[in-house]
Amino acid sequence: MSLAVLPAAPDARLRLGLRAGLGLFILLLAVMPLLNLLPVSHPLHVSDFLVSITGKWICYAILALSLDLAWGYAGILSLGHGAFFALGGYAMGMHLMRLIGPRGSYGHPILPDFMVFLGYQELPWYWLGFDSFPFAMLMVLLVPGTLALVVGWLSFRSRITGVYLSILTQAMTFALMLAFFRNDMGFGGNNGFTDFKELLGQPLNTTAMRSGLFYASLLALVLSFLLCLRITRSKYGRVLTAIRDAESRVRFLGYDTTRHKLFAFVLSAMLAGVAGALYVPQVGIINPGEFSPANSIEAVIWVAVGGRGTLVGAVLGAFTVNGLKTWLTSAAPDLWLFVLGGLFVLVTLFLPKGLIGLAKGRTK
Amino acid sequence: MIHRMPITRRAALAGLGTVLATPAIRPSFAQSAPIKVGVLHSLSGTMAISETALRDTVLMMVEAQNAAGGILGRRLEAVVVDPASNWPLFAEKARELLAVSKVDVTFGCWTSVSRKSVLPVYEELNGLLFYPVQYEGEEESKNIFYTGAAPNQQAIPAVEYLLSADGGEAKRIALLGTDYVYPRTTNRILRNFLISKGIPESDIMEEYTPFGHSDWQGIVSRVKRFAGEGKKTAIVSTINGDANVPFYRELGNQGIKAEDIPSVAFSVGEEELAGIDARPLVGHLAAWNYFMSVESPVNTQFKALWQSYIKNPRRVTNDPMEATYTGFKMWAQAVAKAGTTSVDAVRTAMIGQKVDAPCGYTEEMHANHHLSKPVMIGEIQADGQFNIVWKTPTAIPAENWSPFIPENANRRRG
Amino acid sequence: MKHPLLAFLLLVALALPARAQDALTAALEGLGTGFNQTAEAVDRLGASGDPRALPLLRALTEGRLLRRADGTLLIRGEAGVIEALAGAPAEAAEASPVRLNNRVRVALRGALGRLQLLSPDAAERQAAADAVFRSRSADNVAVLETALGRETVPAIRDRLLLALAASRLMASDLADKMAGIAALGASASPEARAVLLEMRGANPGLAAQIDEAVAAVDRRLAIRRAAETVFQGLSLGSVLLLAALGLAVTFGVMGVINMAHGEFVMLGAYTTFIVQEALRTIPALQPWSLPLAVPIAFLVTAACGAALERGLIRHLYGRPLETLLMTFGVGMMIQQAVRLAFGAQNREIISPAWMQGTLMLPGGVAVTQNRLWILVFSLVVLGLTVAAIRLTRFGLEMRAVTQKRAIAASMGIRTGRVDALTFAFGSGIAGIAGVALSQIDNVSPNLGTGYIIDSFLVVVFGGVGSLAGTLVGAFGLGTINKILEPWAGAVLAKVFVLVAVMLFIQRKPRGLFAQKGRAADA
Amino acid sequence: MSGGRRLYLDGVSVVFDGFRALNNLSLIVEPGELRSVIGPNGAGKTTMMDVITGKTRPTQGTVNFGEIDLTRMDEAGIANLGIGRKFQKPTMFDALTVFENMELALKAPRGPIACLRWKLTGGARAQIEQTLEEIGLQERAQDLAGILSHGQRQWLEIGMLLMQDPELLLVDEPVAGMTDAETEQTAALLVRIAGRRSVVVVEHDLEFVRALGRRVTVLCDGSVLSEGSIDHVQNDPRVIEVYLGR
Repeated sequence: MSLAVLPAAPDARLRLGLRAGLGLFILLLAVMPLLNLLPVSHPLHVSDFLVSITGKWICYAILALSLDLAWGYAGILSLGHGAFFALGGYAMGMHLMRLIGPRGSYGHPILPDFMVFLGYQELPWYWLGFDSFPFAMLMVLLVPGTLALVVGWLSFRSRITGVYLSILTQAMTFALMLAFFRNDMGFGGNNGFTDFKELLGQPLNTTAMRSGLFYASLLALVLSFLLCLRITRSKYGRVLTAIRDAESRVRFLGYDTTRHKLFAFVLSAMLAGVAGALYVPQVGIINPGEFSPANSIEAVIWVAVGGRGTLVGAVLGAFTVNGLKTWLTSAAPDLWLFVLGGLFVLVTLFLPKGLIGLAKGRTK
Repeated sequence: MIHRMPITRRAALAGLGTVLATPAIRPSFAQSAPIKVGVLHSLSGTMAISETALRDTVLMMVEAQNAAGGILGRRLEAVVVDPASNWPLFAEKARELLAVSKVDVTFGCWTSVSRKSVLPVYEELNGLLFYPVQYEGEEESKNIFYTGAAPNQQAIPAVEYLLSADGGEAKRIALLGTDYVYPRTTNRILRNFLISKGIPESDIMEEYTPFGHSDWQGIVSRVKRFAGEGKKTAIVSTINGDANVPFYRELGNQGIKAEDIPSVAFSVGEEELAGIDARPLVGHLAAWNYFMSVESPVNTQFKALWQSYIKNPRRVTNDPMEATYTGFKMWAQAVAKAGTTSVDAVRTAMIGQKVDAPCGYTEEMHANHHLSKPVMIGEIQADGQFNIVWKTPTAIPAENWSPFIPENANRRRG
Repeated sequence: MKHPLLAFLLLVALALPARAQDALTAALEGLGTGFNQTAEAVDRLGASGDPRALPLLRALTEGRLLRRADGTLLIRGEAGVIEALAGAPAEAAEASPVRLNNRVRVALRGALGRLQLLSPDAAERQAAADAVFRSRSADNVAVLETALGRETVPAIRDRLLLALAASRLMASDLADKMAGIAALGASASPEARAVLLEMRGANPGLAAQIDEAVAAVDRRLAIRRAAETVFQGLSLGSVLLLAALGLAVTFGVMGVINMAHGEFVMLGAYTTFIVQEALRTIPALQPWSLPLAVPIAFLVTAACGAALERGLIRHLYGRPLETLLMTFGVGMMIQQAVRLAFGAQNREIISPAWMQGTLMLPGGVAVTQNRLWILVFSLVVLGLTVAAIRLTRFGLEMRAVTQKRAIAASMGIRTGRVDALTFAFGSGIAGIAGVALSQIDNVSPNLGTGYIIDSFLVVVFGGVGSLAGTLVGAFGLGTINKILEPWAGAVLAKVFVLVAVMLFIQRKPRGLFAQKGRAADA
Repeated sequence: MSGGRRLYLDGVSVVFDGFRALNNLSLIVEPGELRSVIGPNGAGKTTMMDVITGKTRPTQGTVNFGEIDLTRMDEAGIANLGIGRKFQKPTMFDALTVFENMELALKAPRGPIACLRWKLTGGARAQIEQTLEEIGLQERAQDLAGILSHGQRQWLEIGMLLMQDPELLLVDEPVAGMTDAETEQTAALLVRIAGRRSVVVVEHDLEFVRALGRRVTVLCDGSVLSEGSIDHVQNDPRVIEVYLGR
């Protein structure tokens, strides 16, 4: 551990505290599927619903992490991360659709149902290969990555920053949403993909499979957390922070900021893609709604609520906001929008550092 | 609402539960616990426009049923959630209703996609869903009862009417729709149907627009041009609720009178017309299985009940509300017959249930989980109501697997 | 050879009512028993050419014609119920209105047309001419010739000539047909074209001439259609302009990202609704509810804007991204509040008569009234905005503050107040936009969400802080969109435009009309 | 760093919408030279630096560093050529510690991957700590740069400049806000640096320039007004006119 990264005292205690908290939290998540196996009558039993919904939140947490990397550290406020998430989801969705095979209600050997009743004769070329799991997984990374590469390169090169970039990325996801709504695109239009049957030879709707996906997501969360940690702790992380605070100055130090930002942006887009890919088999549907700009903004808000620029914060934010949302949409169907909207206002106004900032305030 | 308290607390736990990962809820039903009726309709987002009315309808029915002593001597308790027009959220909320709230039946969904997203959940957890909206068919789940129309109970008769002397003997048809699965499938069915009626491909125009499309200038003038080829032309609209207002405005403003180019719509009911000045639209048509203007004793009751429940004498009823009403009645009868709320028992009891529906006909639930329904064609009146100009003599059974979709020939049954 | 007979009938009708009476009663046979019988009866009434059938037919169109079980027909009027032909007062009991369907309406239009061709009221005659043109039958030729003989108003004459041509085309006499074809071919009306094509099948012998005539019409129509496309583009542009103008102030000038902008537009639309409801009690003011709504909507949304700026946004100056998130939250709340207050259903906004229907511009270019008005309106609003910024004291202070805040402050300008006013001003414009949009879009809680992204793009594309840019941007995008639409389809066209704008912004990050200053560095 | 490259500006003009910030400016800085540039406000001193460092593209004229045409390169490229710049208003990364600021400036591979892989070797640390010593900030190594005083920020930025190990240093008003003592130190430091590297100092403070005691260039209205020793330029009537005339 070098002098440089040895943190100041109060921060250290806090960071250790947070780490411990996070570790404990991950541990608790890890045992949930096991508790789910307990008899329903058992006091420690965790309901299927709770397990499946937590699995979903874990994916959101990964998305939050990826966003935090781009926004919290590199200062790239992307309002289009939902698009990367959705693209990853679609890649996975296409794989799952191919796996349905002849079990569709029309019993067509290859074509998914929606193609059959829309009168497709054969599979569009861009659907080829998705029957292979490795290929699909590759696409989960490549498709969002490539999009991020193109959009990022164009924008960073012409030095589009701040809100301009935000508006641009928002337009990007909006355009994608409109495009994917079109049935002619061959992605199932508004309905998207649903009624998946199996993955890796296992039927999707079994407890085993659900816990499998749950653990896969949890693993992905831990890995992406460690990856982000590795990045932000490295000198590269400090370069990103520097870019966030004074980009032009970094250029005069001889850093090609375009490349650095691009690297972070693409990486973050790929993470988002992974999150989406894990999300789809758990919720059992993917459709253009995922591209809606509001989703992307919400994801940003998770990060803001948790505390941008701190990895733990991103995870915390994702769980808090979504937990709140799930609860309120049932507990106060008419009022939840007020509570959520109010939360966003309060956080941006009074907690610029988010919940983590609150904790920081405590320790000082 | 007090009756929502338990679920509130439980969900609260669920919310906290996941954040603190505390052990979660153990369901603990008292002996004669209430029968739980899930309501899965969007209360916010784009679909709230249509779905909130259905939420209220179910709540109204629950209240009425309780006033009538509930079912099997048990009270009914509505569990309302807001899937917020967000399709994955529909799936999540469905799971919550079934797994956490342990509802005995659910009334919900409007769009096909919302239904398709909850369908796997209901099949997995063996729940019971009543779906009250007309849709494209091509589906049949043992866990869903479809109380809305299948294409042959709405689209095809409507087009037949347009081709008939009364309908103006249309020779060219413009199929306008919102770009999602219901219009796509319906139009595919209609296209094949029209061709079978000897109308050449060249006389069929098909256009799709996104949800909430508000700028119809281009399309309407294209339709005008399409109609300018010297053959009587008619519009068949599968435009989704929200986009209809600007569409009809444009029709009216571009001076397209029903006498020149009649249009028949499948998604425009009293609720939608409540949003516009209907005077320019007089004579345009809509096809449904129920209109508020139907004259039948049951309908009179239904309307009175609704307007008193909603405390607004000017509030309208529409087809999906009627389908909800009918579905609810049937379910209540089936539970009574089965003597239990267990899904499998109720499912079997459902088949063959008959209800005198507000539409003035007796509707029956068939083995394909679809209702037999009458088809009615209504003309828009200046006051936003419909004047029924044509209707089938009897309720006709649903063909949820349309014969006009060739692939259905080699479909694996069951 | 029916025309002489008809002319005769007409004269008789005018001269000897008594004789006609029987003919008329005979014609009424079966009216109201069924749609088909009604339609036939209406045809007979029209053919009779007896003007005394008019009140009855009018009553039928307006749904005031009742039928008693015994078959006697009654007319409900202001005066009360009278017998259809005799005119004697009568009992409305157990009499039900005669119902219409489109078939009957078609017949009605033809019959009314024929009977009104000679009406003293010019408007009626014009409508009649069009109606006869549509219902075109050889029987009309004589009537039309008579009418032409008397007609003095040129516009109506033209229509009569078209109608005559169309009717001639239906005649059996070849010369008549040729004349009809020639006349129609000389016109530039899509209807004429339709008639020609319709007759093509019936007259294989004349196919060549007809095709020629159609081609001629098409040549004239081509230009007109191009013009109409452009208008549609401008109209879409005007909508974008209205939606974006408020942003051009709050975002462009102040550099505040207000995601609740769309909700302000929506509030404006709802204000229109409230004003309209409030005026229901005062029929005299009814048609003015829309103009009245404009200032009120401005004030309402301006107030909301001021509150938002003072209460929340000002605490976040210099942090545009946080402002973005915060206002997004505010937007959510406004939307839900409106949803709870007014319900999720669409609200009905009645368009005043002067905003309905189409207007024929010289050259026969047809434009819809409401969109034309909105186009004009958007330009007026833009003009006023520019004036407010360029010419007023407030505008001066506003520019001063946004350019050099500190110096402005040192010169005794209360910057806080100016900020609030500026933001209120921008929000107010959004409200005005809402009033206009209520005429073409749904008045529902989601109204605003559809416009927010487009608005931001327009502002950025046009060049932040430049109203001229916003103007050009809005109309440019609108027109491009409409030009693409026919061959790309509505959705793809929009997608193309979005992508094009994104690429453009990559090339010129500062937009069409680059600006320097606080906003530009946001 | 023997036989370094010379900085060569010839006929450089920069026009911002109508206003000529630089007007046909020509200037040569020999390897190892220490050159002071003075001139009234708006003379174009900072613009000149912007042109050299690639922040501003000249409207016309050539800017070469040795054989390389700087007008074709971006800031990062130029910086990597070995041209370091200290800004008029000291700018650094307040969210990072002094040490981390220095580490970022330290000459090392600049690519993302390289930075990701980067390990702080003993040598590198030694180098950083030695420089911190030189600029008198070794005590503050672990403090956030944001909390430094103005003078210390000046020093830190000079330190960062040194870490880049540049061949040519462009130093914009280094002693603004410094105490006399600090000013002297700075002068000494710059003199020490010069010889190994070429240094261009832009300054108002004539005393400081005198203390540097090397060749002086006077800019006015975007072009060179006078050049020579401090005494020579101070006696140049045009210079006097420019300075006292206002």
